[in-house]
Amino acid sequence: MFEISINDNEYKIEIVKREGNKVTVSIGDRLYDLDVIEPKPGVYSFLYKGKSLEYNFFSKEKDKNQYEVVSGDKYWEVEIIDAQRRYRKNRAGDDDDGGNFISTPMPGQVVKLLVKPGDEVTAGTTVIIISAMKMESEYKVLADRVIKEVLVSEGDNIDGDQPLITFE
Amino acid sequence: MFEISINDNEYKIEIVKREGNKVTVSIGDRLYDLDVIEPKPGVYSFLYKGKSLEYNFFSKEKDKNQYEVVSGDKYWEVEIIDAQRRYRKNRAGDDDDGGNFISTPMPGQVVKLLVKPGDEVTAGTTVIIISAMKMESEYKVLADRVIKEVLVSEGDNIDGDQPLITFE
Amino acid sequence: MIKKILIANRGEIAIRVMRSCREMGIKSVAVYSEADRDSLHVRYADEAYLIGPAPSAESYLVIDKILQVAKESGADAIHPGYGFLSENAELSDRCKKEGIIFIGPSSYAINTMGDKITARQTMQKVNVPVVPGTTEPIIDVEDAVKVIKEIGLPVMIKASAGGGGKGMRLVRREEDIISSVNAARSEAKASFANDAVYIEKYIDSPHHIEFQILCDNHGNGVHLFERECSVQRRHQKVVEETPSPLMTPEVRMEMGKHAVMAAMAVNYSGAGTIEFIVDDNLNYYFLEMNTRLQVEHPITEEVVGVDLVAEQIRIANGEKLRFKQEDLSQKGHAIEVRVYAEDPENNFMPNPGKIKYLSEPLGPGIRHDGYIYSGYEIPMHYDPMISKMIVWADNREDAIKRMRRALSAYKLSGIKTSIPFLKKVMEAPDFVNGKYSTHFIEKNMDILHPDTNTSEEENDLAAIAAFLDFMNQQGKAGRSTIESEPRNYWKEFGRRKGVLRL
Amino acid sequence: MIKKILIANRGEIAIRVMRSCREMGIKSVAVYSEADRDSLHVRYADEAYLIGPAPSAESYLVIDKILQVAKESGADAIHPGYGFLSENAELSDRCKKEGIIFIGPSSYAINTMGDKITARQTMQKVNVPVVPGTTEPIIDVEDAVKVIKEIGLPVMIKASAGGGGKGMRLVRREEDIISSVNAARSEAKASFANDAVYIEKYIDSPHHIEFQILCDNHGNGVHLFERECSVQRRHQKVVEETPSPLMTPEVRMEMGKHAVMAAMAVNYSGAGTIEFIVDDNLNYYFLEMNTRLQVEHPITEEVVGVDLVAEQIRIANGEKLRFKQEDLSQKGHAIEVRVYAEDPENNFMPNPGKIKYLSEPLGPGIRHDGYIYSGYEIPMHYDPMISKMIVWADNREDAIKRMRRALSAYKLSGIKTSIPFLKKVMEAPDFVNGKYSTHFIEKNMDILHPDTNTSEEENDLAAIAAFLDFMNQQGKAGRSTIESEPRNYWKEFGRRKGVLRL
Repeated sequence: MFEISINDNEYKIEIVKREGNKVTVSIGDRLYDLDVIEPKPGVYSFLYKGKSLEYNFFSKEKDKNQYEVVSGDKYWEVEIIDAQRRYRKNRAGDDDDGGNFISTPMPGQVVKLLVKPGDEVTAGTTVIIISAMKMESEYKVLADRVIKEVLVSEGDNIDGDQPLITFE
Repeated sequence: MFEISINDNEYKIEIVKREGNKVTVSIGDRLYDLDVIEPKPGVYSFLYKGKSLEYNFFSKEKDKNQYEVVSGDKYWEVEIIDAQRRYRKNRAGDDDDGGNFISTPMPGQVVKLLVKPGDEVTAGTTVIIISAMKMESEYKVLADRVIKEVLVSEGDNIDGDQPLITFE
Repeated sequence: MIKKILIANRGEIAIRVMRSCREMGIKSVAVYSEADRDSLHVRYADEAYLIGPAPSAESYLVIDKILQVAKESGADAIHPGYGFLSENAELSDRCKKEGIIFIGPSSYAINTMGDKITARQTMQKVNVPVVPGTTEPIIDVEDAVKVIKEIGLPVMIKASAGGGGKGMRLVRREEDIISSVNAARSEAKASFANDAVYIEKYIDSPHHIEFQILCDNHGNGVHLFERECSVQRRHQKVVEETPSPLMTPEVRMEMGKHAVMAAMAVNYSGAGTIEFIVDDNLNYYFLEMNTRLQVEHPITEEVVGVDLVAEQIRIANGEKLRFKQEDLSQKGHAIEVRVYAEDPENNFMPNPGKIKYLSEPLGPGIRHDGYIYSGYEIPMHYDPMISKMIVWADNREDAIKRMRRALSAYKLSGIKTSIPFLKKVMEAPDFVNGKYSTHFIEKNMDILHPDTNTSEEENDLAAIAAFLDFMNQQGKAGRSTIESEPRNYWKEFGRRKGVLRL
Repeated sequence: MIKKILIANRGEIAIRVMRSCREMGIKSVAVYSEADRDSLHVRYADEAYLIGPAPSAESYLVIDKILQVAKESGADAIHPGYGFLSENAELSDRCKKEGIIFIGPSSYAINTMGDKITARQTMQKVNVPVVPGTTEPIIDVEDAVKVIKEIGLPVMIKASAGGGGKGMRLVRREEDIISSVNAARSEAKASFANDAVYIEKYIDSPHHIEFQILCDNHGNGVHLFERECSVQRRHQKVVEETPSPLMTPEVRMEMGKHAVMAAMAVNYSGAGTIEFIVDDNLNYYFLEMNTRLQVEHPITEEVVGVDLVAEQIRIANGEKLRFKQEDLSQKGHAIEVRVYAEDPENNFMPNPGKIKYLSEPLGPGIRHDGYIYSGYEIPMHYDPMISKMIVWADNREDAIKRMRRALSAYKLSGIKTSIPFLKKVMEAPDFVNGKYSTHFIEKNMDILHPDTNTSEEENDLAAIAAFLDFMNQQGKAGRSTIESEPRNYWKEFGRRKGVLRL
């Protein structure tokens, strides 16, 4: 049994029945009878009560449980919560407040490093400059920090969501 | 070592060297240094002596060794001859003159069967009618024949190159 | 006001109609057969309903099922596209009875124009020229000679009961008239036990030129100029263009007027096409009327700047035409080619199958009306046309060049198509010079085959490409990361070199 | 005669230029950096040469390397596209020295128009209106008041030495003139120790309207009418259209004449653009000249029916312009949107990555100039613009509807793009009514975010879609036949049901 989070609501979700491309799914206390095909990998075509609906995704490379779903002009953020994910979520409170490192939301290149391990920096100080697609962005610390590790060098290509600088 | 047949010529062919996307291939007594990428499965982009060339294929589902190669406005039929293929080729002369069954070059549907096993038919007799995409085609025997087996029924969907009716 | 339209069709034309619906804020309802669940028209529509098994006779042609879906979905109107039920008078009538708008003409117009004889009679009544000839069989030699002299040579003498070329005689010279009539009659008598003959004007080098018309329900009608459709194979149009390279402004104006008169003669409503047969001297004769949207309608849209489907819908809505004849003009030149899933090297045999890779031409002046996508398997139950490529340019010469560019940038693998053949048409001197009749393909067949005279280097490189792909395919089973990393196919291949004993 | 052109660029514009080359029978030579071996311009060209590492400064901007490839490949001419070296006077000069045709203007034109001050002076000399204001610093209050009265209110007073908004004063009312001048001067003195000020006409609700011009080497010049480019974000154009909803025929004619005069003043050769700033009352002032092809050139091509790249090449070839001003006219309406790989929800951060799935809009009135393909990984080294969607329709209202249809049919996954944002622009009342200035995006920011008020049913279905894909992905490793059978993903999924404990 899985749970799913959409627009900040969490529901239990389950495939109840499947025959060919006819699928019945329960979500929360609601039941949906659908005709589903996947004409291309990652593209889903639903027929539901006569309506023809098509879904595309932007899933993060790094996190297979998180989906950004697009259909027509509409947009949703969805997270699938399996056992592993629930375990990690429960643990998260203990040792990770989400603010003990600097990362970027997208891939890019390190232009300039402004700190080294051991430096004490005050809130708002720029610690690293990243360039992506002709645009440079400065990344600042949100609170007074002591730099622990600098995990990249100037000129490095980086992925999105990769820790770059960690704090004590 | 493989051999390759193109425009009725046969050559030995071999990948001599490869580093990244730089490839050296020998064909017959000629050597080619190429820069090769496959931007999509089944699409090959070559850079050769500055020229940018792109190749697409129509390979038959049934025969992985046979290629129809298209580049720009040009077109070639190519066959790759490996050990298995050579063995089959050598055997072919014994029990298969290529004319002991009727097949179609494309998928379709059996509209009408005009013979049954044991029938004796004269050269030019239509034995089966196949429909594909709104067009019906009559298939005739090329010589006087005795029908051995009829492998399909009216209304059957058939693949291309599938034996439909065999002769004694 | 029409708010929801059921499109009783599939393939490119269903999507074409839905595109205009979407722009007009009208909901579209698709119907589909069991072979079409993954066809693009189902995915493109706002709603979609299954109407039966793959064969058209059990799905797309069943009026009851289509009307049932229209009622179930609350559609106000039905657009029939072309083919299937598009010229079916019963559908027009049944719609009227059920209070659903049929986007097309009345059953009267469909029936009158659908029958060759009533169409011809109707045209004669309003003085639209028809191919000169006899409408009653002739059994007397004297009468035959008289008629032939009236019509003027050359003529074709045809057995009344005839068919298959039997009892047919082409007469070009006056001194052959009597002997030919006699020969035709005795051959007819021997073959069909009936020596009556018809006589018809023979057109040596015929051109097929048609006029697009639009008529509203308020007595207004306009034409949107001509389309030249003489490039045909087995009476199937293959390439169309507008303006016709043959046309003069005077003849165009005159033919256009006749086209509107022809439509008015049957109180036509909506979009229709008047087909003419035209000789080298621009003598033209009514051939038939198509009481529906044509496959080749986009070239008119490109050159006249009108969305014909949107106008069909507005007319069906009871609106008046938004333009008068003097508001319309032709700008530039447009060409359409029909791309079929067929093998030009194998007698144009249909060639259905799965599209493996698809890359469509883009950029200036190119319009592509199609319905396939990579991964789609073309069903074998329907028409093998997979798309229409339309180009526009400022003039005919540039349009031909643009079409060549479009065709060479249209790449797909998995199935064979008529693209190589169409490329050759764009290079054939008769086409390039605009000097062609309906005999064009027949006449040029030997230069319409793809090139085979390639150099040793070209051959070697093609062989290498196939060989590299073969080696790649061989190693496929061993690779696990490929699926999500298509670009690394080749890199992977390199890493596996040792394994494959290369 | 030019037979082979090196295109010193990448991305959509390189392909755009190559398309015209192909139509004209001219060979194209691509150059590429190490990051671009699999970029489409390399695959599309007839020849391709590596010119260095990924950073532009080491590849696309290195004149020596580009000239070397031109010589090695035997190219007659170099087309610089836009960006990169397109307004580099040195390249123009070096080409001349090496006997290679530079498809663009002389270094004199580039330099004169490239410098704001010499450009302004040149325009004043030929009586092309410039934004009224002082060119010399003013240190006397009396002089300031006199100048302000000449220019007319409102004006902006700016510190000569200023920057960052310090020492700036907007004056709207006559009674505020003296106090504002004094305030600006004392603030300037305090901040920069210099109380000299400039005075410039202030334009309240500015419109960015530009004119396309073409000049040959024989003294002939024409304009191809205007483009409205006021939809801007951080001075970057986002949406362009033509005709401008603001324009009148009289002002258009006058501005067009001034645009041609501006180009003639520097003996311009080729295609160029005169940018004007225009107020709500259609007072217009020269802003700058872009001495190259613009990103937004296609909307002019659609409405005027001219291939601008082909004309650039013909001019570079020494040919005379093929048309006079009176031969040119505007037909219908065209809109272009620029699609960026960026995340509109995250402050328009660039969002490079790999395109997983791509489905491009087709059908009537849509032109798509792009360079991505499914499987392509957008490099992070270059501009994040991935394509330009251009629509044409008979009128503005229909063009907007068509653009909405195009945007909703343009589907790609793997990267985030500005498509949802652009859809919202097409729905914003200020845009739909044609009442917008360069403040449009700022002013409408809160209605330009994608919809989030969705129904429970819509949410549930979206959640189910994600869930089904997740279950599919989970089982991926176990499947072996999928690669060649993409359509069976889902069928496979069904068969594996038991295994996955569904």
